[in-house]
Amino acid sequence: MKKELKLMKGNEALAEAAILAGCDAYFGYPITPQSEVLEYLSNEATKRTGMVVLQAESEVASINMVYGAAGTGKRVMTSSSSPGMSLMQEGISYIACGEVPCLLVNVQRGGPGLGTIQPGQADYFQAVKGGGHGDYKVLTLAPSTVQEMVDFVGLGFDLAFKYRNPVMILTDGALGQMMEKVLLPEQKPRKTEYEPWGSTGKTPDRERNIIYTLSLQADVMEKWNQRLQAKYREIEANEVRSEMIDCEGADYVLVAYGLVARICQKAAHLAAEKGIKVGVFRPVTLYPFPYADLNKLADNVKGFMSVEMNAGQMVEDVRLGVNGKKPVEFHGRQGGIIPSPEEILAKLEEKLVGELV
Amino acid sequence: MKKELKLMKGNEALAEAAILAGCDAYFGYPITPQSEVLEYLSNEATKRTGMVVLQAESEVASINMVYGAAGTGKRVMTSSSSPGMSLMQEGISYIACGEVPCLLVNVQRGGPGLGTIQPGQADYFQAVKGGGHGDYKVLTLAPSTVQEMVDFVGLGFDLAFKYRNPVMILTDGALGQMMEKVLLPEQKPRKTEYEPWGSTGKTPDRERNIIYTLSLQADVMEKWNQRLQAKYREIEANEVRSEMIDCEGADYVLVAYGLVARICQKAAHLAAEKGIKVGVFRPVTLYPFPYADLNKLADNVKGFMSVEMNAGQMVEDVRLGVNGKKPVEFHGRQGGIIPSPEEILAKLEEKLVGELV
Amino acid sequence: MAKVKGDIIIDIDKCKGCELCAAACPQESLELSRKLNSKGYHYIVKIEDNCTGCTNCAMVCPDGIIKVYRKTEKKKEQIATLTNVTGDITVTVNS
Amino acid sequence: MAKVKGDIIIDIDKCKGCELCAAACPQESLELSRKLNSKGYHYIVKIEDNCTGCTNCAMVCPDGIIKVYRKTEKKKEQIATLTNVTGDITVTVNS
Amino acid sequence: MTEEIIIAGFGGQGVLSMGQILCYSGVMEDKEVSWMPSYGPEMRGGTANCIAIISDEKISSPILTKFDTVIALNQPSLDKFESAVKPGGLLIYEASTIINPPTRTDIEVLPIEASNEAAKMKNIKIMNMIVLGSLLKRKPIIKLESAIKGLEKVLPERYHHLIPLNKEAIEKGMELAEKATVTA
Amino acid sequence: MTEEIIIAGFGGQGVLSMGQILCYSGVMEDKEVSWMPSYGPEMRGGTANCIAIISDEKISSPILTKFDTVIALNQPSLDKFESAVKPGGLLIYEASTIINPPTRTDIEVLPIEASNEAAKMKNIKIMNMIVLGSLLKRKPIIKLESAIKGLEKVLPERYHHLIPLNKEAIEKGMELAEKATVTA
Amino acid sequence: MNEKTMTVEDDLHFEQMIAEESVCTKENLVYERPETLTDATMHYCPGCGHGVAHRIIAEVISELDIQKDTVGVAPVGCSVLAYNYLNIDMNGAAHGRAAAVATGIKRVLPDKYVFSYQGDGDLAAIGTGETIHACNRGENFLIIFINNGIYGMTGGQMAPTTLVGMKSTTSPLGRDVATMGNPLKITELVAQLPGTYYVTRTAVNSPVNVRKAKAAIKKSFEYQKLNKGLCFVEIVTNCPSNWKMTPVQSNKWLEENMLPFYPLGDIKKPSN
Amino acid sequence: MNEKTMTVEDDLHFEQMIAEESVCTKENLVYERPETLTDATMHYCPGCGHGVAHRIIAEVISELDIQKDTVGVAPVGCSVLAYNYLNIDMNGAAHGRAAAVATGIKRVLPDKYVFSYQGDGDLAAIGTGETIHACNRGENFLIIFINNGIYGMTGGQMAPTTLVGMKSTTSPLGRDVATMGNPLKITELVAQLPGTYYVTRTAVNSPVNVRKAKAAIKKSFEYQKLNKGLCFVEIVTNCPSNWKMTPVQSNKWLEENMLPFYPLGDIKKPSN
Ligand SMILES: Cc1ncc(C[n+]2csc(CCOP(=O)(O)OP(=O)(O)O)c2C)c(N)n1
Ligand SMILES: Cc1ncc(C[n+]2csc(CCOP(=O)(O)OP(=O)(O)O)c2C)c(N)n1
Ligand code: SF4
Ligand code: SF4
Ligand code: SF4
Ligand code: SF4
Ligand code: SF4
Ligand code: SF4
Ligand SMILES: [Mg+2]
Ligand SMILES: [Mg+2]
Repeated sequence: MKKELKLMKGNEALAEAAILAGCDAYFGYPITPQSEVLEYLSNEATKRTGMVVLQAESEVASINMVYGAAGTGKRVMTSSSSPGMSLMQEGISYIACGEVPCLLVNVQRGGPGLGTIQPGQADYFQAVKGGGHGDYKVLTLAPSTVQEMVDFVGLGFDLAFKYRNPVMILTDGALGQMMEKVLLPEQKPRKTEYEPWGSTGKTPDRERNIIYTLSLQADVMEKWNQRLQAKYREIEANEVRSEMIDCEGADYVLVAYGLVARICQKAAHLAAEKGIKVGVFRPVTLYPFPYADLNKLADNVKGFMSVEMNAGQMVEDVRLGVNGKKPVEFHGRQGGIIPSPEEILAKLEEKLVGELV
Repeated sequence: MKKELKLMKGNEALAEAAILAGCDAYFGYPITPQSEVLEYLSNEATKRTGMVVLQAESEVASINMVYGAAGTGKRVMTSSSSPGMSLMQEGISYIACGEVPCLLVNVQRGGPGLGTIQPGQADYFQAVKGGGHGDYKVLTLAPSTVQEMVDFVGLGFDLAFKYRNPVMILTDGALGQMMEKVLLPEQKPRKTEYEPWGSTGKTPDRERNIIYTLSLQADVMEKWNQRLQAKYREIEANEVRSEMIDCEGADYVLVAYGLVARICQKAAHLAAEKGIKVGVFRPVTLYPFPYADLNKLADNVKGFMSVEMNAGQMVEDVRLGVNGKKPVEFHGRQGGIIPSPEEILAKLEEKLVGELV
Repeated sequence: MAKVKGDIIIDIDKCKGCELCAAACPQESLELSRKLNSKGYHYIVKIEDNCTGCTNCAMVCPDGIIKVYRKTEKKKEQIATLTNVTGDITVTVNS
Repeated sequence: MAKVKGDIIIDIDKCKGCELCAAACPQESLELSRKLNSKGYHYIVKIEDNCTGCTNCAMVCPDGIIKVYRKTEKKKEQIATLTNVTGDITVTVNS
Repeated sequence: MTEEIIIAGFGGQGVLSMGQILCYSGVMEDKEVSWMPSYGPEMRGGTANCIAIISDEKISSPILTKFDTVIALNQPSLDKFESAVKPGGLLIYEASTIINPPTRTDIEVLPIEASNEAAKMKNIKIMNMIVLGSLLKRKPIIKLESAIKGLEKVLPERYHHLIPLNKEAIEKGMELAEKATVTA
Repeated sequence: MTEEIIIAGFGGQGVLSMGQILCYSGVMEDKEVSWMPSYGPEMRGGTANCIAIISDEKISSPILTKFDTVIALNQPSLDKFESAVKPGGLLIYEASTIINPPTRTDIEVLPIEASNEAAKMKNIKIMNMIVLGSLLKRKPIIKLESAIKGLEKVLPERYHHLIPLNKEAIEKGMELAEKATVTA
Repeated sequence: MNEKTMTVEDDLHFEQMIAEESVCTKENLVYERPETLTDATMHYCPGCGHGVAHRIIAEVISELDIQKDTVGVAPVGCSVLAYNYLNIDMNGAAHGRAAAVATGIKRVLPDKYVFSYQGDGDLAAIGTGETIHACNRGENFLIIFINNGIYGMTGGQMAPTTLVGMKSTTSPLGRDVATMGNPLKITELVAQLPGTYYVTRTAVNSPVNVRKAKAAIKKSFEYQKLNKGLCFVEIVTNCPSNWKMTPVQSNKWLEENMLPFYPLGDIKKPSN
Repeated sequence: MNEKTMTVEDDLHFEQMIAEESVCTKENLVYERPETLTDATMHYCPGCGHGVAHRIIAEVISELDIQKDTVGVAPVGCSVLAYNYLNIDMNGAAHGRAAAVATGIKRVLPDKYVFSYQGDGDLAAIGTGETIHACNRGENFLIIFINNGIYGMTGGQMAPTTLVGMKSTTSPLGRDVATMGNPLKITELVAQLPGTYYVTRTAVNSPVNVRKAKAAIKKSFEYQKLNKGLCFVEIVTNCPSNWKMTPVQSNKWLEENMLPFYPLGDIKKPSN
């Protein structure tokens, strides 16, 4: 089968990628701006691969269906947008604790509350610090192109199974709605073999498999946590991904994830036209966050500005990475507004370039 | 009426304080280790002040009942523990966005997942960074004595109404279950006057009052966010509270909140016996976090160790405060285990004292 | 032509041209105009003078933009008979 | 005393002394012992030899710790009459 | 070559599909493309716009505030985006319905009476294709054949019998563009 | 004065209320007090313990690992907490049921046959009060009257007729403590 | 009325014309938009039943003169902006939680009239728990349930109430009972609960049905005053946009397809 | 059996004694703990019905020999540790979500036997939405609903099923209909839904009821094999600890108070 080049909407491309990744089941609930995922799958998936597609009665139900289905060792996913994702927080904490691999997609919109349906990035904290209770981590991928909306589905499932951990694609409404060229991967077969840990029916050759998250004994629960933490250290050692664009020789670095990183690139071009050397640092994995790369970068630049579609969230991680070596500024837009390249440059000049000369 | 001295369990003291604060309504759902709040109120409240006490069908329902009732301008509260709090995240985002003052109590237990019912502090991120979607802040108070479990109820309601913002008391199962002496405040009357913004029925003399969180227009939603952010700046300017114990002249500072801060004090006494000068820095408000105080303190000490009943959450805020000036170490226990004074001292010696001499 | 008993006023600028009123009108008095209002909708116009003021149209109008009027006609009662009138006369009915 | 037809075995160390078995036993065969087991519970003992093996006790035991046995007695049929025996004899019944 | 275009108008005028056709056509010619709609409540009956970028290089920001070409199909869109044309850029507007024409003089302004022309062709829906034709005349970003192929992708199968009519419309647009008085 | 005590035993032995009585009594005498139960699943039938601190100063940590006094009412508790007695501290244990006595020699060890004594007094429930009496004899942290008042607080109203019996038990405990062979 | 009668086409000056002649005089006014509706143009699609539902609620509030004592709860759904149209105090609940929000309000303001207004996705999918339990507790407020068999706001996904075989963006081949289950008659369910006092199903597709729906709402407020418990008024409506029909077609389709499955009338009548 | 018959008091050597004589021989064994129960001692309070319920589930699984094809879902409630006692693959759902978890499992493993085991707080309070919708979709699994009228695990708070007047830690004066509503008969509700195939109420307070409950569970698994849709078996049980009674008293109280309100028997019988 040859790979196919298509022009697709981000949401639909992501849904198509799920089918091609051999995803076994999707459970979700409509919410703008990501309903196309559920709709596309409702149209396409079952007839093509037999994939299960179920519109649940709520996001709370969706995430718990995911917990059940993924607990059998199948490739299972859900998607939602900000308010819906908030409703999933208890479930995500369970999934992480139970070490159930699965793929979660948050097509963020402007918040808080019901907010707007336009794009946002204000669920960063929720995704990477843990909106649910307890110490757990969700491996978080931030695509910045429609192509990555596709690629990160396959990657996401692979990482999820590698670490038996939930993986989240943290994207936004603009990426979900925009169209770009994508090269689709080949169709992967659906899973036929059981995972050794999956809850699928106890056969005589093995002990029973239980997916659970409780311990009555605090010391047992602490050991459990230590096991999780050890896994997280491993993820932090192996899976940090970031992209540096023109950071070599740059005086200033814009830090941004997802779509905003591309807008920052444009801003950097505009800056270059003005003779200001600006690089762009794009964390691709938000957890694990590329602290070390930023820290190293801090030795060679004059300052950083984190640009986000929120009131200042990732900037804290940037500061933790830079650890006081250089100033870290912030520019953000909220409520569904996307910053423009011109505006980013202006803010950079105002906050850093102006300050530091 | 004279103030009364009692020996009370933390949870019951908090419930009693709610009655005495003239709280108008409590909506909640049982969960260990905080069910005593609902139980105490079910026994005492209605007959004494006519306060509404309702066991809801779930935490999702509880928080939305709070939203409705508090949206009328009454003094309203709920309480829960970790998993239940996760289920409230969507509602809390709405409440913060709709600027509905109310009091939330999280008696944390060991997580993640169903976890244990023993005490924990692993919902720090959820509380102060925002477990729900969007940019919002919940003013977060961390009591460390049963007396503060009482005092922060009144304070919490006052702050909630001052800023029209949700306030959370972030405590843990141990504080909820332990008994100490408390001085109870006098009975405050229930509210009889309407707030000018409360949704209570439109009278001819005013425009209708609407509690809502939506804007179809991104620019309107951005202004809304800016208004919220301005309020948060004000809270950050006015409401930072912290306690420093023996930090004057200390070489090392233990940073801890809630009960753990008291254990750290004991550890500091043990250290003093060994000739190590250790102070304790206790953030009382977790949001707003006392960054500036820590930053100043960093000039005079050799290093910090954050001690938490989690895998490392508040330590990030400590690092943000210290901003690279001095090393910041971490010691944590998870899953419901409480660190002991001896262990804390040992870790301090291992991680800082040993390293830095 | 039947005696006119009712009338309606439509706030045409708010009309969305859904035609539910027209479908509900027993007198078939209403129809879409060919013109657009400022919102870009074809709006409803009365094309017949046979409105009875039954309020059906207003009942179903989702945008609540129809006012209905109805003349409560006094019942006619014969109070005198006038015959063989050949010249101009004035008759005044008291009350 | 009736003919013994059934019997039970209780895993007394797992017994929690709830007495539901005793309450369910139609023969009133069961009672709490005065001793404690290793878990600190008074456990159930059989005090009568009249068990019919009806399984009632096992049915209601929440801890599933009762085994029940029942002798399926062969129906007795008269196959011969032996009278006036004065000395020792041996009678063998085939099958 | 990089061409950054915004197309704006009423919901029903086909602004979104115009952008999509451009992008599909770009794909046919192996170019990099990006199509970014404004989405949200305004789509319900109100105004809509999309940004289409066609380029030989990788596209960074799909969100822009300045454009090589602005296509405005109604008055509010013209009012909103006239200032967004880069100096020296192109502004096309639907001249049969827009009453207040643009005033900038540092750009190329192309008025196209596309609605009138579409009415003449007895299908108001093809108005957008006329405008597209005008654009392609002025800026041959993509070839006509590619545009037709792009159209095939955007039009649902059941409307494919309308392709000849659409082609005609594009050609009509090209014709109009030639004749139009371009102010600059 | 600061007295740090842990009381441990089976769920039904009244270890939690013993600690509470101590604390209530402390309040009566205007002392600082802290009572911290172990809570959780072990409470259902299993073992339980509580830490009671009575002090003239403000109490920092209510959680401790070393104690001035350990009271162990069953074997597992003794096994678990023997090592938690501070050197020179006091260890009281229920000697009628505990078969393996403590072995430490750097502390004061007080075996009390409280269960047997309670059985003699025909109310096994007052076993804990006998032990309390022994403690108070050995360490008069609080006065007997205060303890009685504390008891009044802990006992639900409907059991107040049992107070004289409880008082008797405390006194019996004091008597036993006097007679007991203390090893140190 | 003669040929000069104003038609809406000759815009302008009609006030004067009315004054001059015709039946359009104040005393002849028999129907007018209620004051409890604001002047804002509703954002609903042309012909959408939400508008009628809003209007009759406003009429009832005006007629009972209870504006100052009424608090409404808007859902998340197409009617999310109900608070822009009803000139009363309102709360905008999170999706599905209107019954919980209304419970909160009513419990602290027991003397006020409280109602929630909810779509079928809101009430019968994500809000099932809150709905059932508010009904079961017999909360003393009114639930107005707008059943259009679809998720309107999000663009036409299947709702719990979508009819068998009915197409939606998430049931592209029509609702399939085997995988999606039957349409949920939640109104019949809540009628089973002793906490509900008056449960009825109405529609707003015809003048007579509009009048009945309004009467049901009015009765419900009257029962609320008497503390009778929960009243539940379902209104079967159309969604021309997502049903992909003209408004007139949609009302016909409603009559022919929705009403046979969701028959109109009282499901639980008050005992007295 | 003679005087030497072993009683459990004379511990030791009984194996031999059995071997020597008595009816306690392999061939006479008529009842034994099923293999599908693990050896772990259940953490339930003495006399708690959960134990019996577990046991009969295990018996059915053993008898049908479907251990290798069965996946169970444990709730959050006293039976949260069910996976420690049932020797089968299981998932521990979040509180109230067992029906959603079971849906997820069954949808991806349609050929397996799936069941959820849920308390009344879990199923009928926080899990109402998931319960109703799984039933409405006619998910092809079994829900076993343990109704003990109380929140056992958290220490005796009022449940949706708590009887009127029944005391709990959150209804200290007894359940008050005016503020807390009536006990919720969710079993009768789900029986109304076309998606449920077999809905029945059983109890485990007496040997005969235990046998009936077991038969209902067995039938349900058989129906599941035939893809009949959702089977729902309520088991009315006791909670001696929180009812503050001895186990024997609690079963009597159950008989006299619970069963009149929650009558036993089939509520929805399969058509064939
Ligand atoms: C938690 C959450 N999930 C999903 C949504 C998206 N959403 C908004 S309205 C709606 C459903 C609307 O359908 P319905 O309740 O039937 O109302 P209608 O628009 O048909 O009147 C959904 C799923 C949301 N806003 N919040
Ligand atoms: C989200 C959440 N809320 C609350 C709890 C606390 N909780 C645990 S079990 C339970 C109820 C148990 O009652 P029931 O379902 O009737 O089961 P039972 O113990 O009676 O068998 C509750 C409220 C929880 N674990 N998670
Ligand atoms: S009032 Fe009646 S008759 Fe007159 S236009 Fe309206 S529906 Fe027709
Ligand atoms: S019903 Fe109302 S909105 Fe619809 S066409 Fe008639 S007047 Fe216009
Ligand atoms: S088997 Fe029957 S008769 Fe024998 S002890 Fe058990 S209940 Fe009693
Ligand atoms: S029913 Fe079982 S646990 Fe209960 S007393 Fe009898 S044997 Fe023991
Ligand atoms: S989408 Fe449907 S329900 Fe929503 S406003 Fe339009 S017609 Fe009404
Ligand atoms: S608390 Fe009740 S339900 Fe739970 S184990 Fe004990 S008796 Fe059973
Ligand atoms: Mg709907
Ligand atoms: Mg229960």
